[in-house]
Amino acid sequence: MLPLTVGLTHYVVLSALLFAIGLFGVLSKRNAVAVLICIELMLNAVNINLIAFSKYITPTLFIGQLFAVFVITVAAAEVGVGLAIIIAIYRNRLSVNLDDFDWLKW
Amino acid sequence: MVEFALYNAWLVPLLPALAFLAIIFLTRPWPMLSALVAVGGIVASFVVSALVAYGVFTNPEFLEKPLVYAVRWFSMPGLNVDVGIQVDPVSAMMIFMVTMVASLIFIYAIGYMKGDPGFSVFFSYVSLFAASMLLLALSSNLVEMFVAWELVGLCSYLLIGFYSYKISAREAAKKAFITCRVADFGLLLGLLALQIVFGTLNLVELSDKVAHYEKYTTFGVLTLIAVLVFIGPIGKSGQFPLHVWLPDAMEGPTPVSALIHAATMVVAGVYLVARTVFIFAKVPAAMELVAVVGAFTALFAATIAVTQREIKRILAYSTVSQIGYMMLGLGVGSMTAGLFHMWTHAFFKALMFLAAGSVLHALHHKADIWEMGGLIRKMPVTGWTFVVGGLAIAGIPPFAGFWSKDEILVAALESGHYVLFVMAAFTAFLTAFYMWRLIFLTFFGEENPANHPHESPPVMTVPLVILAFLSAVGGLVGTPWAPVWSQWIFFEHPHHVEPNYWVMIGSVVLAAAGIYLAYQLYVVDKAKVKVKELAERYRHIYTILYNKYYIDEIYLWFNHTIIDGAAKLIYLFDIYIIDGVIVNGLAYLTGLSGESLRVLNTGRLQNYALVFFLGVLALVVLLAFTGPSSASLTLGGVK
Amino acid sequence: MNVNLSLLAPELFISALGLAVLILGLIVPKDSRHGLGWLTVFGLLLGMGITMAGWENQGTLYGGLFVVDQYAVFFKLTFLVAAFLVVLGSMRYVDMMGDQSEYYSMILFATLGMMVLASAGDFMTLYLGLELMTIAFIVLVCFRRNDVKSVEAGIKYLLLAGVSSAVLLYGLSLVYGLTGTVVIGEVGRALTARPVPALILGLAMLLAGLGFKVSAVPFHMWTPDVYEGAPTPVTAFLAVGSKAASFAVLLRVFIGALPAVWAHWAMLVAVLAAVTIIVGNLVAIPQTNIKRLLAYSSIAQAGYILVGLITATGPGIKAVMFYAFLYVFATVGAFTVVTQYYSVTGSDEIKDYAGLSQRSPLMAAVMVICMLSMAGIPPLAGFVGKFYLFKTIINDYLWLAFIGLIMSMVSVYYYLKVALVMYRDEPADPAPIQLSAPVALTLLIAMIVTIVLGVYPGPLSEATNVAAQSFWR
Amino acid sequence: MDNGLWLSLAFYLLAATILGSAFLVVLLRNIVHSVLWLAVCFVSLAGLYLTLDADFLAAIQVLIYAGAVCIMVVFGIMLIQRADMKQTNLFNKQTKAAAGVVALVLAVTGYLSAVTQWGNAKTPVPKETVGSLAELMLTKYVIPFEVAAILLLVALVGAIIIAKEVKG
Amino acid sequence: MENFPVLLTILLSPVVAAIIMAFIPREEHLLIKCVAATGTFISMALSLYVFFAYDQSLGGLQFVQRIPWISDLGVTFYLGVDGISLPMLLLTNLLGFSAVFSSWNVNHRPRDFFILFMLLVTGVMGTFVAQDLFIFLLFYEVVVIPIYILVIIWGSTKRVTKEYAGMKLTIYLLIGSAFLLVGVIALFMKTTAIQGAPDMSFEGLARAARYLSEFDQKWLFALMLFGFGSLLSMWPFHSWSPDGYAGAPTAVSMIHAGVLKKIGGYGLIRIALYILPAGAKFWAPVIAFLGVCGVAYAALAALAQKDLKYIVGYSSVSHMGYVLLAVASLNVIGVNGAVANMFAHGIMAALFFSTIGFIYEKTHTRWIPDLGGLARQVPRIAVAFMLAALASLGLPGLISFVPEFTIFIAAFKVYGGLAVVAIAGIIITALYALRAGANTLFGPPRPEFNHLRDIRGPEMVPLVVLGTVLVVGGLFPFLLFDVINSGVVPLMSQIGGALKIGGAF
Repeated sequence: MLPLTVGLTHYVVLSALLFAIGLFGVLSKRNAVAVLICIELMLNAVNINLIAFSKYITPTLFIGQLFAVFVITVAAAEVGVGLAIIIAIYRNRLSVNLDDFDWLKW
Repeated sequence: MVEFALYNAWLVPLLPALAFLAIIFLTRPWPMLSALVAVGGIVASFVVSALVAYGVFTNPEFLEKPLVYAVRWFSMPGLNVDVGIQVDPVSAMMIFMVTMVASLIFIYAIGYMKGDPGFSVFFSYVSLFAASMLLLALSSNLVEMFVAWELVGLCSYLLIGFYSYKISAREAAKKAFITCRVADFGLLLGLLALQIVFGTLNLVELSDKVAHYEKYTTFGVLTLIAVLVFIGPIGKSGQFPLHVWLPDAMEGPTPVSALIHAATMVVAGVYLVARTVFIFAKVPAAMELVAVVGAFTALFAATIAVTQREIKRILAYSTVSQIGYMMLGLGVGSMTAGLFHMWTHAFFKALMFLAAGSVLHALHHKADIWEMGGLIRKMPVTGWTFVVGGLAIAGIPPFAGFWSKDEILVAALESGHYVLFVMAAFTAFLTAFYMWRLIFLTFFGEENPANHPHESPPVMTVPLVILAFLSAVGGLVGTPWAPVWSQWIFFEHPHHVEPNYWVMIGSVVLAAAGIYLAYQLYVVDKAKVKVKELAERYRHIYTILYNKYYIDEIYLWFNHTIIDGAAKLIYLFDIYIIDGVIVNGLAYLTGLSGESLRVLNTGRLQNYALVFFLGVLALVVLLAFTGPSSASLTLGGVK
Repeated sequence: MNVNLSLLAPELFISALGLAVLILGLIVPKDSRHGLGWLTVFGLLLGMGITMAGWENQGTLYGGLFVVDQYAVFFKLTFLVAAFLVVLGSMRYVDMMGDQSEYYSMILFATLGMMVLASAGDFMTLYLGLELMTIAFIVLVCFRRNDVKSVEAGIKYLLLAGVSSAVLLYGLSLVYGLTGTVVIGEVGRALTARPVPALILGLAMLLAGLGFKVSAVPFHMWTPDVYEGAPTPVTAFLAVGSKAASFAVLLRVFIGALPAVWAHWAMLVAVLAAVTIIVGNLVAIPQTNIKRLLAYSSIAQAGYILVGLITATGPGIKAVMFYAFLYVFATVGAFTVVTQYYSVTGSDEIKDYAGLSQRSPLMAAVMVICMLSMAGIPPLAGFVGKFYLFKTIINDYLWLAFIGLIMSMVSVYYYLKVALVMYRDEPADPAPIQLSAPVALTLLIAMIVTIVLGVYPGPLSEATNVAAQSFWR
Repeated sequence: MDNGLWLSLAFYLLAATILGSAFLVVLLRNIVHSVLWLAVCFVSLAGLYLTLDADFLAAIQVLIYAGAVCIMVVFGIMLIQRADMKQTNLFNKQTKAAAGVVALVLAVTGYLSAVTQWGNAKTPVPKETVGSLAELMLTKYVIPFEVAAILLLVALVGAIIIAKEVKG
Repeated sequence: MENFPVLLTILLSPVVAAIIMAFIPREEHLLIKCVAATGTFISMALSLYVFFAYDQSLGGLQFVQRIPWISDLGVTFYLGVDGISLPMLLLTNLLGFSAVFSSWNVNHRPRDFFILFMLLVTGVMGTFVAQDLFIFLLFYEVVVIPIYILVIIWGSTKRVTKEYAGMKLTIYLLIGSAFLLVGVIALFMKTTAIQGAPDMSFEGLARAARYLSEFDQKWLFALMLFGFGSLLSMWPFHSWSPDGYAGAPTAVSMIHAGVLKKIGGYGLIRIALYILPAGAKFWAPVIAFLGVCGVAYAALAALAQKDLKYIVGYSSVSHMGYVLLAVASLNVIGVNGAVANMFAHGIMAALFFSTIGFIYEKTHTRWIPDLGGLARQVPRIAVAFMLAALASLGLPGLISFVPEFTIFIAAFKVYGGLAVVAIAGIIITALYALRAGANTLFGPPRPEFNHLRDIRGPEMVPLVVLGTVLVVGGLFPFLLFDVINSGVVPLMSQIGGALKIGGAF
């Protein structure tokens, strides 16, 4: 099979790439909201994995897809709570810059 | 009665011990009562001792087989230690002598210590002292003897330091104890070796086993044991080089000096050697050692005594010298002679100490003989009794010292120790000289107008008189013509000495010469010009002698520089290296690593995420590159 | 499909209780919301009863998706006890904070999440249980939303938990991809001893994701910050409940699903445990804030519990359960003291604990005893727990036993520094601290259980033995 | 094969879009722009799901992610960023270190995923995805489903509690 | 009386006292002290009863109590006394009772003080009556924490702060016990593997440990040696000891130096030697060497001290060197001597610390250059001090002579020259003990101490109790040795095969 022909490996590698991009965002962005959405990118990378495995490994069982549904649900809930916290912290600190949030340390 | 005493000889040490307890716990607030208890205790003990002595010396069976009764003190497999009483002529003689002298001293002390705030305590201490000494004399077991030996040391410590508020007394007491400790270290090693080699420390069993020591050990080991055992007496009996404590021990009250120096503690060493003579007898080298140490000490101490100025100090060096004589007697193979000298010495030395005490009492503790003079006019009893003592120690017949000294000299000569004989003879001359120097300076010549002496009360003088009597006649039990002493006190077989007239005459001549010389220098020459001239001419020798060969200084230097220096060094090592560097260092490192790791928690959550993924990477790498095999090799892990 | 719902009774009860508390909060007037705390307390007691009643009632639901074995039941009991003690000891604190109904329902839902976790038989249930617990905790952590520290802790926890969930999920997805199943038991059967590369990755990610939850070094960095910032009762519950639940699932996953590659991860866990023990204890030494100190100490405790995982055997599981259980009492006891003291003085600084022994001997005693139990000083429970833990690894990982036990003695150093302040120093304000009955009760329970478990651990040991054996049934 | 070719083409196209938009999400300095590109990314992900025969998932992706989540995020941003939006999404100080770590993580994950011999069932996915999922959710996976429901409730209540204005 | 749980009563009596005290108002100082005294008195009286009721001809464990405790660890709550533990139990209670009276003048938070002290006493007792290793361990460290708190509140700061001293004491001993614990766990696992079933009792462990490989015996013994050794202040792991004692309040110093330390020696004999004889044989020369080092080193270090408590602190290190040397001789006489010496040193050190405590309480100094001539002003203190000092230097007639004598016999036989160094320690000991006594008690009295009140009333109790034991034990050593011997002989005969060292001489 030509490597160009798309197979499971392609999806898995794509997932890894997306995961890495999301991770880079998480590690390097100052804005809390940006970090939050980068986490969403990482979760989506996982979803690619899950759905790809669902198709290639257990096509008839839908486990992966179901898993992905739950992941999306949880992710949405997390974003909701996350934004609420960001709003709360903004209210306290007038900033969403994560570098400022180091009162708790050592 | 006699039978009862023989079989209950344990009463002898017990009675003074009870007196001690009674005084400490009951009668301490009432001084006179305490004194009565103490005197009562020791006199009762004397009565029992006398009965025991009577029983022993009327029954020759005791020569063959000592009477021993013992109880178990403690035991375990391989180690049985009894405490018991061994009654035989030697111990009977000893307890008789000790109780007799001690009784007199106790009575004397009533007068001497009058008004002292520690009166009761003093009597309790001396009672304990007497008890310990008597236990030592009667011990049937070397451990028991060692116990008594140390208790005697303790009492001497307490009594020397009796005036504990005086720094000199405090230091002297400490010095006495520690010097003896050094010696006891040797003795203890010897006892341990005996126990290990022969499996017993009971005197009777031990003497049987040592007789056939080849079955148990080698000659070399036995020699070593004998030498070790002898180290104890060197210390306790003030032999060179551990004699240093003895002169300092004069810090105690004078009756104590008498008790320590005359009858009891110092002769304990002689007694111990006599008790273990069966070991020494097997080891000629050890015997030689005893003899040489004795002779050397005798001469050595006598030379020091010549230059001393304090009355009790001269007596102290004289004691050292006289005990050297006893050791010489034992060392040349005559237990009879050694113990005989111990016996006579007890009387005349106790006499002299008590008399000296009487003098000091009268002069309010002014001790320098050069500041005395002519005391005999004001204190006739004290003076004349002292003269009797002087004659006895100088060896003028028929006083006690003559007979015993003569016997030692003869024994040395007969056994072929010519050098030692000469040394002993010269010592006899010196003894006569320095003792009469003391007598002349103190009691004769011109009175010192600064002094206002008065005779002591009868409670003090009566014991002096009794002791003077004993010093005069005490030697008659062992004259060459009627050798009662040597029939009873001997090792293996009676040591019968043929009267050696040359030695007798020689020693009398030497003694007379010494007295004459002293007379010339200190009485005839009123201004003491010659003495000063001599001292000036032989300045160096005089200084060395006056400073007691600087031995004290050497010890002091050793103690303060070497021992304390090492102590300081070790202490510094302990707090700076062991504790500082290692213990606190480790603790500091722990804290430091905590501090430094703590800084990693910067408070920035993205740092945390970064560390998180570094962790993930580390896990992956560990997993990928450490399979089960390699991991288990490196960290000892997976089965 | 025939479903034995009685197996689900505890979960159903707790969710009902949570909903009831939530709804009652809307009905009940503000002043009497205090009663919700009591409702929660008694509800939790009842929940414990229900759970206990199911001790013998074992089984699985939905083809292994939901496992109710004694292992799970034991852990559920542990969570319920923890929740019970936390609520009992913090009612006054919660009244000060306000929003009682939301608070208690969050606690209950977090407990529910833990219970689901303990029973999770597949990755999806596991994930949802975990997230339920996590999100409830996130809310709880920033419950004091006008307190900067609380909210900061909240955002840290949220974002880092999100990242760790992503990593965990990634790992789960890889395992799923390799085995074609998400049911733990089936995964265990499907895997072979030779790991393919993706399994190594998955293994590492699972360990990291769950390591985050149990706060194993180096995935622990959030712990001190969040513990410090969160409301103290929440910290307590986070430290015991969340950690215990995560351990429950860690064991389930690693021993249930990954025994085939045990040889690969055992060493990893050992190293992780060692590093966790060392770092946790060392960094605790210089701490000056009591909550932070306890946070680092709880990190170290996680290291100790990890020791039980290494051998993947019954005794190891038993040791983990035993330790998790006793750890609940020690930790809740200590944190209840902190809570109570904060309500009185408004400070969490160790230096402000001066003279506590005179102001309230009970609080000081409980603090010392609980801390020393964590340090593993006999005759307190922690010692027995450590004994069980290290006995499993002593033959093969002697070095770890040395590290663990020596560091536990080092830990005494910082615990005693707290004792020093409490006992030696004179209080700034000598007025005695009045303890309300529930708080006193909590403290007494914590203290007595900690001592009794140390002196007479027999019954608990039996129970955990049984529970550990049920793991493979 | 024909179908496969199209699929491949679609995959590469979508993958390029996904990665490109994800990059932009991370790299852009304006947070609003980032969110917009995020939406693009999510939509293309939905497309990718279609290539994986997951039509229901694709729908959800669009609805929840591209729709709800993105809108929510924008609302959130609007609530907190009232001033200029230009420099709202900057990099922090550890960017270089982060890049290094990410590169390593990517290398490790990518490499380990790529070299793995993944299975391939070669069975077509049944068409009836929605129905199958629905049935699974309400039967076998009812517990996670219910838990998810409670989770959403918790998130809801929590978000309200947290975001609620503090009185006084 | 047959089935009356004597040991349990002894053990619980102080605990009950502590609980009672917890409910007494904190101002009722006298009542609190009386309760403490009663609690310890009951224990002391009962342990005296046990001591004399113990049937020596029967030997072995008596007054046994066994309750199954933890089945999967093979733990039984197993109490009992034999000839080795009995003296230690008695010692603990004698000291506990005396220490209450040494602390009679504690008026700063006395309730806390005595509660902690009761716990301390209980913990120490427990280690001596436990016949199960696990139960032993439970008691082993009970004591650590009360001690720490006692030190930091009621201690005194001199060269080092009391906080430092307390912490060092605690952490040092705990780290030692960590090694011990590793050894115990490993031993447990290995013996369980051998027997097939867990058994934590000393006998059970010893039975199974016979089949351990020599290597296992060696390293397990090494761990135990370190653990027990550091508790026994074995050189060079001793540095906690002087500082700790110096910082601690009187009662703690008494108990710590008097009995707590002895747990180390007791454990070494009753556990390490009993269970791992082959290991003991391997390490014996090392133990002997360290013991001798300790004797000489600490004696010299004591000589350099000017603080009374430091002198006694170093002195106790030195004395424990003798115990180590005795244990290392691995024969009946040595072990007898070791146990007896622990007893003797316990009494003597406690009396020493008690006396120093009184001196400090009255003069507010322990610095020798600031003291002097006290014998005139406070004669009873002087008597107590001298008794302790003389016992310390091993004066015959006091309790410590015979133990030292037996130790010397055993050690001299086995180690020859090495033992001579240790025996030479008696000289240095005499030097520092007498120097301390002379410089404190004798010499010119200082006017500033003229007003001092001598000890009287309750303060006399330590002197009377401990002094009596000191003298009676010295005069009648068989009282002590017969009991000890009845425990040592069976122990040594059980491990005799493993030791294969020539029997009695």
